[in-house]
Amino acid sequence: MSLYSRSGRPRPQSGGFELAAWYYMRLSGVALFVLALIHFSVMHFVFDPSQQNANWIFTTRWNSLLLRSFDWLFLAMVLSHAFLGIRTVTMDYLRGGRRTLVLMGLYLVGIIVFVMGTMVVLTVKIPGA
Amino acid sequence: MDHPFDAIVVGAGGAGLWAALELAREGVNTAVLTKLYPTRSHTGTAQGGVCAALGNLEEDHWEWHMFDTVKGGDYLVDQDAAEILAREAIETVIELEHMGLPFNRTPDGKIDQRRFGGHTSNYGEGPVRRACFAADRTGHMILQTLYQQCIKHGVKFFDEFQVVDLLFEGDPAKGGRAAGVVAHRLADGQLHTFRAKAVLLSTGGFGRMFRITSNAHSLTGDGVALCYRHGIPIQDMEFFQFHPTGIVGIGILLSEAARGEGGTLLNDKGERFMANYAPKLMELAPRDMVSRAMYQEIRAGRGIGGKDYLYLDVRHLGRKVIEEKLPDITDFARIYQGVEPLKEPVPVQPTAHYAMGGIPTNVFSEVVRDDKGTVVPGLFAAGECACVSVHGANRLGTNSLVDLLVFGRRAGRQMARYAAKVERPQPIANAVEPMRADLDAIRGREASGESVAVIRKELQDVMMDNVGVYRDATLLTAALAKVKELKARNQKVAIADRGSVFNTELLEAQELGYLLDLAHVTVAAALARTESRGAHSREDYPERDDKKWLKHSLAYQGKDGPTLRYKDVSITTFQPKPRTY
Amino acid sequence: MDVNLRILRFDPEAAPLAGSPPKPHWVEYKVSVDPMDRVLDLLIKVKAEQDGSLSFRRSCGHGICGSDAMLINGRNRLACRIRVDQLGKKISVAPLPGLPVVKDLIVEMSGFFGKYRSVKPYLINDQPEPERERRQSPQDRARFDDTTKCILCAACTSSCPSFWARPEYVGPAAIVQAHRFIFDSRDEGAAERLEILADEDGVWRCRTIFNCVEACPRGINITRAILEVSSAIVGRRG
Amino acid sequence: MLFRYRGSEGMVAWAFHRISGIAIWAFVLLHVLDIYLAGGDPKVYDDLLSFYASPIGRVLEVLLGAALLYHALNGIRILLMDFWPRLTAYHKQIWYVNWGIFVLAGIPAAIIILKPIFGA
Ligand SMILES: Cc1cc2nc3c(=O)[nH]c(=O)nc-3n(C[C@H](O)[C@H](O)[C@H](O)COP(=O)(O)OP(=O)(O)OC[C@H]3O[C@@H](n4cnc5c(N)ncnc54)[C@H](O)[C@@H]3O)c2cc1C
Ligand code: HEM
Ligand code: SF4
Ligand code: F3S
Ligand code: FES
Repeated sequence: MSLYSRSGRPRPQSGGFELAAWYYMRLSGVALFVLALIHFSVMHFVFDPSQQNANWIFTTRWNSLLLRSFDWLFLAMVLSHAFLGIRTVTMDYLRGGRRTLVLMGLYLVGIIVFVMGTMVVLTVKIPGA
Repeated sequence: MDHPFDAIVVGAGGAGLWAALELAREGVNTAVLTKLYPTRSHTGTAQGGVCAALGNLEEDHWEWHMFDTVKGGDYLVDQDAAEILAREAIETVIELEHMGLPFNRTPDGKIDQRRFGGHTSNYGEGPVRRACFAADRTGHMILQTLYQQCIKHGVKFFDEFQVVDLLFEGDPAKGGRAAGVVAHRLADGQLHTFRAKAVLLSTGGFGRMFRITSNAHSLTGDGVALCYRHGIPIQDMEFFQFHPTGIVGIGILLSEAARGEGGTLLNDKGERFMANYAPKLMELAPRDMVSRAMYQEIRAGRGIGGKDYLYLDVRHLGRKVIEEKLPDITDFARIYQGVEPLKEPVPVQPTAHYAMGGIPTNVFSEVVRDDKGTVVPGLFAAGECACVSVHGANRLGTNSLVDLLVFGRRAGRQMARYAAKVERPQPIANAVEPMRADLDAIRGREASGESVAVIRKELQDVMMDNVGVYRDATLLTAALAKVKELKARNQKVAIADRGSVFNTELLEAQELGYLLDLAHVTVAAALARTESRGAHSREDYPERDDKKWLKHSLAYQGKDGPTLRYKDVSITTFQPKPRTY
Repeated sequence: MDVNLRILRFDPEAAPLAGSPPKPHWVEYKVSVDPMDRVLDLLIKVKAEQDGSLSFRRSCGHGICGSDAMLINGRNRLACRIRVDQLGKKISVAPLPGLPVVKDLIVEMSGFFGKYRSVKPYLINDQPEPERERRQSPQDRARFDDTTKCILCAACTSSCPSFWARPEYVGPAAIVQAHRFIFDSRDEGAAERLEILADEDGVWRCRTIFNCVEACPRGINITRAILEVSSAIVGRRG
Repeated sequence: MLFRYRGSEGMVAWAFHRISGIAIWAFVLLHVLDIYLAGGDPKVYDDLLSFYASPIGRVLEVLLGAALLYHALNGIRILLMDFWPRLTAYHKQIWYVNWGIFVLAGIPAAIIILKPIFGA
């Protein structure tokens, strides 16, 4: 506590990324509203899980490039949205070294998961095809 | 700790902030000390408006404003000062607008103006739109705007520093000059000295010596009492304004703006009783008259239900006007009385509101110490704590804010000029010792003594009951005895808090001491003035007596109570006339 | 009527207990009151009659100065604006959350005012001043009316979970003050202020929780103001 | 403080949004992982799907669906206010409408998903 009041908080640095993140959360939110709900509906009650099997996936669902692209887009959206979201939560509750550590961990996991997901969606060969 | 500065401003209300701003603009090294955070100063509660003869909506001239001020003050106004007030009101209001104050606007984008009590066109013909306003939070916007500008100009604020003593080189009663102040830092209880060439007191009013008051808990007259204790006289203390429309029992103010917008006052029979007292201006007569009329109605048994209050009625103004122009006071009625002003009339009673008296100054806001205008070098006062005498025996609504702006600004400018001329005072040895001893004595006393709260309550009761709207010799004599008794008892006041961090009880004990001194002067001056003028109404002397009493009182601290002297009123343009509206 | 008043008290100068520094603790007071009394009246009463060392800030007594914001029955409010009959017979009073406590109900405010100062809360306009007032239409004036009401009581900022989580967040009060100028047609400093508010601890920290709006004694729609500022930032960047 | 402060609708809405967001995030992580593992081997994948079809799996699915639906609806609520700040005045109303939609859409969906448990 200084004796008399003078300046304010230190001058902020770059607002660019936070702005982009904020905006992106909203845009991806709109996209996800459509994508995630369709995905969930399709997977859980348009087709009941009991009707699905690997064969069904590969023959029906991923047999079309369009559907594959759709799923990949969805994957990218979900992951980016979710990781940006978790980043916010982390930055709220952690600070200092722990914050940096956890954020690094998150980014790493994010990348790994994204690569894994992409490999599945884009590169899995249709058995027997 | 010792802090050298060139200028010090004590109090960050409208007056102090504007002075600080002027000083900062002139590049004078200035500190502002306030016992609150600046935005919590009482200026923020002023609702109705600030008058300036802009003539935005109808013809108006500063001469008319000056006349209203003089007449409103029952001719006890110093007319040279009133002229400055009315003239400079215009430029200060425009300057405030330039600083960003969000005034309400007319359709063509100019500052909007409304009617206010006692402000008339053409020397008393009828109400005029002269009060510039920002909804009903004009004072709030003035305080905020000035604080903002001070931030912009890098003024240094020492928040929550309570000034407890003034420092002088030599005896101020004999020509000594101001040298600084001693302040108690609330956060840790340390005493600091602030040394400077020029010191401004702008500590506001002291309505807290009454039980029912519109004033903040912090308005305890610190600056005024400190001057008095250093041998500087205080002026016109018998004139204390009671505002007609306070919330019953607690005194929170419902602004005159309610009447300015067309609200009416009703008695138990539903009559607009003001027709019998001020047929021309009705509810917009000056406050002293309206308050007296209300007392008379109540005495005649026409209070609501025979009780001691009346109704303020705004229902006919309609929802739009009420919600747009009077939102805050509507809210007050709802919260503090549980009354819905859109549907019911609001119970009101007069409330102690404004001190016309205070530290005598000249028109440059320099403190003067006698009837010849001898200046105390380096000491300045502005705002409610000062008495340039632009309000005389009764202040007109909105004129206090004008006073802050005009004389706060003048104080700042004069201080800058003065500070450029003189050397900074040397540190004064043991400057804080008398105060430290004082505070330690209170803190160290056995807790068996009387508490601050008990003595304060008894003081507020006697002042309210005996020194209120109507006074007479019997009431005042009894009050004088009571105040003396309380002062004696206060010598042994004891507190429970032994700490140094935010020892608010210790500061309240200090403040009680100030109130007692000022009450003493108020009662003594009221007892001496055997006439009725403005806010001072003696039932045993109901007439104004210009032959004997057209003069200001000056009270000096004596051995056992104030010694009274008098000084002439400056009359330049308007000769005293009977005061009717 | 009697009420049970619990106050979270803290004496920084108390003798340390078993070597650990003094801690806040609840103290209960029985006070007899009128249902129309405000909580501030109760505090004053306790100070006058039961314990003179109870410390709290207060000044105007009617909700205009912003001194006595505190946590009353779980919410931030001004003690002078909330009546006993609105709260019931059990009343608990604690200092504003999220700010360092100095003593009893008094919290450290310099950080709060520092943030206020950081948003340049003053009119910026370097054009030569006209002879008379700068004109402004009633519509333009109405644009920022809501945010001119702020009394800097800190009830909002200290009710915000985002602020509790991250005290660096500039907070709703400062954004309200910035809004008051950004949307004033006479002001030319919007770009500077938006720049300041666009950083990590600026407007993006607001998660539309609305505690601030509920707490604001002046009834300001703070969240709206914040989102208007965010929108202005988004709009400005394209 | 989070638990002592008596926030109203807005605070609850936010807390749920955050919790549901984290829950879905956790699920998505597992989900990508399991698909990846299953990707090479149709048999593993079929086992996985049969877990989804089991009673426990179905209950978890309903919870996931609820979280997603809540998060999605509240996300839209936030978006609406972000882009039309004047809607903030109605944030509570929007929140109640959301619950309406949540119930209307959620209950039938839950029934469809859960029905197989009861052998229908
Ligand atoms: C409810 C109400 C409504 C009003 N409405 C109007 C109106 O509409 N129009 C109008 O013209 N007038 C109005 N008035 C009167 C006017 O508001 C006041 O007279 C005026 O604001 C006083 O301003 P000031 O600068 O002298 O002092 P204040 O604003 O009272 O400020 C006093 C300052 O001094 C500081 N201080 C006091 N003692 C010490 C100390 N010992 N050490 C350090 N600092 C100290 C305080 O912290 C504060 O900063 C109203 C008054 C009230 C009570
Ligand atoms: C279905 C449509 C979705 C919409 C409309 C949506 C919308 C939003 C929005 C607008 C935010 C920002 C909230 C804020 O800043 O206050 C947000 C945050 C978040 N979202 Fe989503 N989202 C959706 C789906 C998802 C999914 C599928 C996940 C997880 C995989 C997810 C995880 C998160 C997380 C973790 C946060 C951060 C929460 C917080 O900051 O409190 N969201 N969402
Ligand atoms: S916005 Fe409201 S709650 Fe926040 S500081 Fe201003 S008045 Fe207080
Ligand atoms: S409570 Fe906080 S998160 Fe935003 S809406 Fe208010 S500032
Ligand atoms: S005492 Fe001024 S706001 Fe409560």
